[in-house]
Amino acid sequence: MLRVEKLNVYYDRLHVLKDISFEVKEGEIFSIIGANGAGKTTLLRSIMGLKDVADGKIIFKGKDITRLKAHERASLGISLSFEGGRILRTLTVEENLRLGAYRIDKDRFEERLRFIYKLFPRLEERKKQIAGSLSGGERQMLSISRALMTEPELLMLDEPSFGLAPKIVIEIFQVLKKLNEDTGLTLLLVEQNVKQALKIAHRAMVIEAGYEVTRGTPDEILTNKEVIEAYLG
Amino acid sequence: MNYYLTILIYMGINSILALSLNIIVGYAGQISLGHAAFYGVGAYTSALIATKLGVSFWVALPAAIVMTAFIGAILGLPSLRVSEDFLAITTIGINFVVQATFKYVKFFGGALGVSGIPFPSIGHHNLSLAEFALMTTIFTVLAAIITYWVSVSWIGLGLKAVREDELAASSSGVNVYKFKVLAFIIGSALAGLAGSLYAHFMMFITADDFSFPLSITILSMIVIGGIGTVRGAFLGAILLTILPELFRPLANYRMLVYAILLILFMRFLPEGLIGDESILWKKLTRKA
Amino acid sequence: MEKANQKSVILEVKNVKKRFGGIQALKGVSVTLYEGEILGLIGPNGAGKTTLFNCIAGVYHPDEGEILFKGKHIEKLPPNRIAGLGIARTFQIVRPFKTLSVIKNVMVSLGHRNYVGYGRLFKRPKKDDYERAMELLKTVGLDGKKDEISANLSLGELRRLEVARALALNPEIILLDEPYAGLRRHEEGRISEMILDLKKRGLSIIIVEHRVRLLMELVERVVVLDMGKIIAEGSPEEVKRNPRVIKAYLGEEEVA
Amino acid sequence: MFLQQVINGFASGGIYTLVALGLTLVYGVLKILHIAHAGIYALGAYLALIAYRIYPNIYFAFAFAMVGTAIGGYLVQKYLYWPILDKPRIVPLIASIGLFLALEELYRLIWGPYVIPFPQKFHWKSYNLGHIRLPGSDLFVFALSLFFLFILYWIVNRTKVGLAMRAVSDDKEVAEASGIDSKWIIALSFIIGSALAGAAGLMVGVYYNSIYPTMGDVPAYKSLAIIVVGGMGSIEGTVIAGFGLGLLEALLIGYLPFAFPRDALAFIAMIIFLLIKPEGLFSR
Repeated sequence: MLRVEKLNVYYDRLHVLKDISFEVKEGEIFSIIGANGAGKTTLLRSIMGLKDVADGKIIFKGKDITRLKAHERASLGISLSFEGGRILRTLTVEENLRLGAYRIDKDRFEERLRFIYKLFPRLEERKKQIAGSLSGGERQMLSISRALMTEPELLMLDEPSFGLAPKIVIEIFQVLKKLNEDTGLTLLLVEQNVKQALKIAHRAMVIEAGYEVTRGTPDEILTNKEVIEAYLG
Repeated sequence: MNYYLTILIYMGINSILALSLNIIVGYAGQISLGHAAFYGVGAYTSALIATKLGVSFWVALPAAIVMTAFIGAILGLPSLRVSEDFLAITTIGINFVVQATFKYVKFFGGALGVSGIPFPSIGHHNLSLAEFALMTTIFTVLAAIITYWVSVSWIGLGLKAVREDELAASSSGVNVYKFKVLAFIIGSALAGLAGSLYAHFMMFITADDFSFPLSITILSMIVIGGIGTVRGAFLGAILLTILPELFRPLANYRMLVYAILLILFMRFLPEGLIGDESILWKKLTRKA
Repeated sequence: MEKANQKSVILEVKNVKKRFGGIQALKGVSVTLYEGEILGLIGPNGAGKTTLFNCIAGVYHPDEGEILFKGKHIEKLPPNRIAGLGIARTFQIVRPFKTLSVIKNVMVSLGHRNYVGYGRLFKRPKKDDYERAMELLKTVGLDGKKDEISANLSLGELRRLEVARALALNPEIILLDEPYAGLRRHEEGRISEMILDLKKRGLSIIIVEHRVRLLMELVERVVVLDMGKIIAEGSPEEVKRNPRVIKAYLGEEEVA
Repeated sequence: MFLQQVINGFASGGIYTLVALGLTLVYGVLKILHIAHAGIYALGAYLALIAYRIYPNIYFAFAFAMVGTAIGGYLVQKYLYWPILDKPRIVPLIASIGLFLALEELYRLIWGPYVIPFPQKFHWKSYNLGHIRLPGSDLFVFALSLFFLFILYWIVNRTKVGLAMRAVSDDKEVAEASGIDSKWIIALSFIIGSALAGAAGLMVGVYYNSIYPTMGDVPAYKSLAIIVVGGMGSIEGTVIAGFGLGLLEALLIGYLPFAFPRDALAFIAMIIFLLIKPEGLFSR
C-alpha cells in the first residue's frame, strides 16, 4: 500500500533521515521504533507531505505522491494523528471531528461520528467541550479520532502513548488493534514504547539517528541484541 | 548654497535619528514604530525650556537629551511585557498619544506649536547656517561614534544576544530586562539630541512634525540601508534625505515613488543595501 | 553511591513540584548532585526531565519545593543570576545567537561579570577576553571556525559551541540537555570525550539523555524520571536491571 | 443625550468592528499585521463612488465595492505577503505600511486630494422613541454592520469553510493533514476580510457623505488597537473590543471636560489595557 524508497530529509543542514526504505502492506500494522531524535516524527511528516523530501520516493497505492501537497495526500487516504495529542485546541471536540471529515459528505459524516463515539465513548460525553480543556488521554483519543474521520486507508500514528498513564495507553492500543482486526485498516505506528508497539504490530523497523538499525517480526526484534542495546545499552 | 547646507543639516539630523533607532531595533531587536515620539519629546523639551525659561541652546540641548532618555526608559517599559507584534502596535500607540498630547495640551502650545525658538548662538554671535551645519555634522559624527562604541562594547554584545535569543542570552548571564530598557534609554537620548537640533534649526515646531509616518521613514532608513549596522543607518538616512529632493521634479508622484520603493525593497531586498547579509556587502568584504 | 557520598553536595533539589495548566509536570522531585560527579537523568518522553532542568536554571520557578546551590536558595532567581552564580546549561534544541560569529557567541557569556552594574558595560572586550574565548573554542574543537556565522555550523558543532558558551561562565555545574540528540555516530564520540574532559576539570555535570547506552559509559549515577516522579536511582547497572525502568522504557507488558 | 451618544457609539463601533475583523482574520491565518487593510477600506469607498456614477443604485454600489475590494485583498496576499512570509517579522510589516502609503497616494493622484461627497444625499428619517430622537443615519450604519457581522458569524461558525478558517488559524499543519488546502483558505480569509472592509468604507462614505484619500488613516490605527485588546486573532474579542471602543469614545467625548482627540483615546485605552492584561481579552 505504501512504499518509501531511499528517503533523505534535511532540516536546514541537519540530515535527519538517511536512505530510509520500507513497505507497508495492506491491512497490516507496521511499527517504526526509535528513541527521541531518531527521525520518526520527521518520517511521518514527510509521508504526510508536511516536510519536503530532498531525495527519494513515496509511493501510495502505486501512485508517486512525493511531490503532492498534504491536503491532496489526505484526500488520497493518508491520515496522521500528530504527536502529543496535537489537536485544534480552540475548537470543540465535535468541531475537531467535523474538520477531520472535511472531505467527506454529510451522511457519511454522521455515520462516521457514531463509529468514533463507539470507539471512544468518552469523546461523546465531551463533544461540546473546547478541545484545549481535555486531559492528555482524551486529547490523544481525539487526535486519533480526528485522523480517523478522514476515512483513511492508511492511518499513521505518532507516539500515541506519549506522556500517558499506562492504563490509558493500554486502552488506546486495544482500540487500535481492534480497528485493524475489524476493519482491516492499515496502520503505520511510530513509537518509543517498544513492547507496546510490538505487541500489536505485524512487522516493525528500528531506526536510530536517521538510519535503519534492523527490521523484522516483533519476535525477531524483541530478541535482537541491538535493539536492547539501542535502548538500555 | 543655503539649499545645500539645509540638506546637509537634514541629513545630519536624519542620520542621528536612524542611528538611534538602530540601537533599539537593530541591536536589541525591539520593533519600535514610534521613534518620532522620542524625537518630538526632545524637540519640545528643548523648545519649551528655551522659550519659557529663556535659557540658551547649550543648556536646552543637554536638558532635552536627559529628558528624552528618561521618557525613553518609561516608554520602553512595555517591551518588558509585550513583544513582537504587540510591541509594534504599542509603539504606534505611543506615537499617537505623544503627538496628541503635544497638540491638545495648552502647555505644549496646542495646535499652534511652539514658535520663537532661538537659533543657537555663541556669546552674542548668532551661528550662521554654515556653522550650524558644521555643528550638526559634529554631533552626527559623535552619534556615530557612540553607536559604534555601543556596538563593539560589552553592552552591544549583550544587546545582540537579547535580539537573537532572549532565553539563551539570559542563560549566558545577560539581564534581559535591563538591556532592553538600556537600549530604549540610549536610543531615546540620541533621538532627543536630534529633536533639539531640529527645534533650534526650524525655530518653530508643531506636533505634526512628529507624526507616525515619520517613524516609518526613520525605520525605512535603517531597513533600506541594512539593519543593525552603523554604515547601513547612515546610508539609509542619506538616501532617504536626498531621494525626495531628487524627486522634486516629480513633486506630485514623490510619495508614491517612495512608497513603492519601500515595498520593492521589502519584497526583493529585505536585507538592505549594505547590511551584513546583503549581496553587495558580501561582495565588498570578500574582495577586501 | 558510597563514593559519591564522601564528596560534598553542590546542588540539592528538594521536593520540587511544577504544574502547567492541567498537567503536573513534576510531582515532587528530589535530586542531589555531588561535587565533581556526572549524574545522568533519564526517562521516556514527557517524563519531566527538561522541566526539571528549566527549574534549576531559573527559566521556571517551581510551584513548591526548594533548590539549593552550595546551600543557597536559588529557586526564585532569574536565569541570568543563576548563570552568574556558576550554573551553566545547554539546550535540547540548540539556541545559538544565530547571526553572531562563533567567537562572539562565546564572548557573550564571557562578559557575564561585565553585565552587572553599569561601570563595565561600556568597556570593550580586551585581548585577554579574546584569548580566553579562543582557549574555550579550542577545548571544544571549534577554534578553526571562530569567525564563521554560527547559523552555518552543523548540529554537532552547535552543541559544542553551546558547551563553550556554558564554560565561558566559569561554572561549577553544567547542565547538558540531550547533548546527543540528532547527532551522527562519529559526532557522538566527540561529545562523550568532551564531557569526560569537563569532568576532569572538576565540573559537576547533570546530563539529560534518552540514549541510555551513551550515558552508561559516562556516568556513575543515574536518576530515572517517569511521569514527573523519580522511579529509580543508582548505578547504571542497577538501573538497567530495575524492572520499573524497563517497564517505563520498553512499555507495558499487558496488551489486550 | 446619553442614549443618543450610545447609538452613535454603536454606529461607529460597528464600522470599527467591520474593519478590524478583516485584520483579525488575516492575523489569524498569516500572523501578519496587515496595515494596508485600511487602504482596501478606502478603496471600497472609491469603488462605490464609481459604481454609483455608472448605475445609481446603492445595492449595486455595495456589490461592486465588495467584489472589487475582495479582488484587491486577494492580489495583495498573493503578490506581496506570500513571497515574504519566511522573512523576519518586520519585513512584511514595513511592506504593509509601504503599500498603505502607496494606495493613499494612488487615490490622491486618481481622484484628487479633496473630499468628494457621495453622489446621492440620503435623507435619513429619524425615529422617535418616546422623547429620544434616533438619527436614521446611525441606525442605518448600525443595522448594516450587524447584518454583515451576522453573515460573518454564520460563515465562520456554521459553514465548512468557516471551520477550515478557524482550523488553519489554530494549527495549519493539523488542518492540512485533515485535507484542507490552507493556501486557499488563507486567500479566502483575505477575500472575506477585504470585502467587509470595502463595505465599511462605503458605509462611512455615505454616513459622513465624504470620501477622501486618507480616510483610511484613522481606522488603520484604531483597528490595530482593537485587535490587540481583542487578543490578536480572536473574532469574539474583536467584536467586543470594536463596539467597546465605539461606545467608550462616544461617551468620553461627550462628557470629557477638555478637548482630546478621539483617535488617541483608542491607544490610551489599549496601552492601559495591555499593562493590565497583556494577552488581550480572548487570547489563546
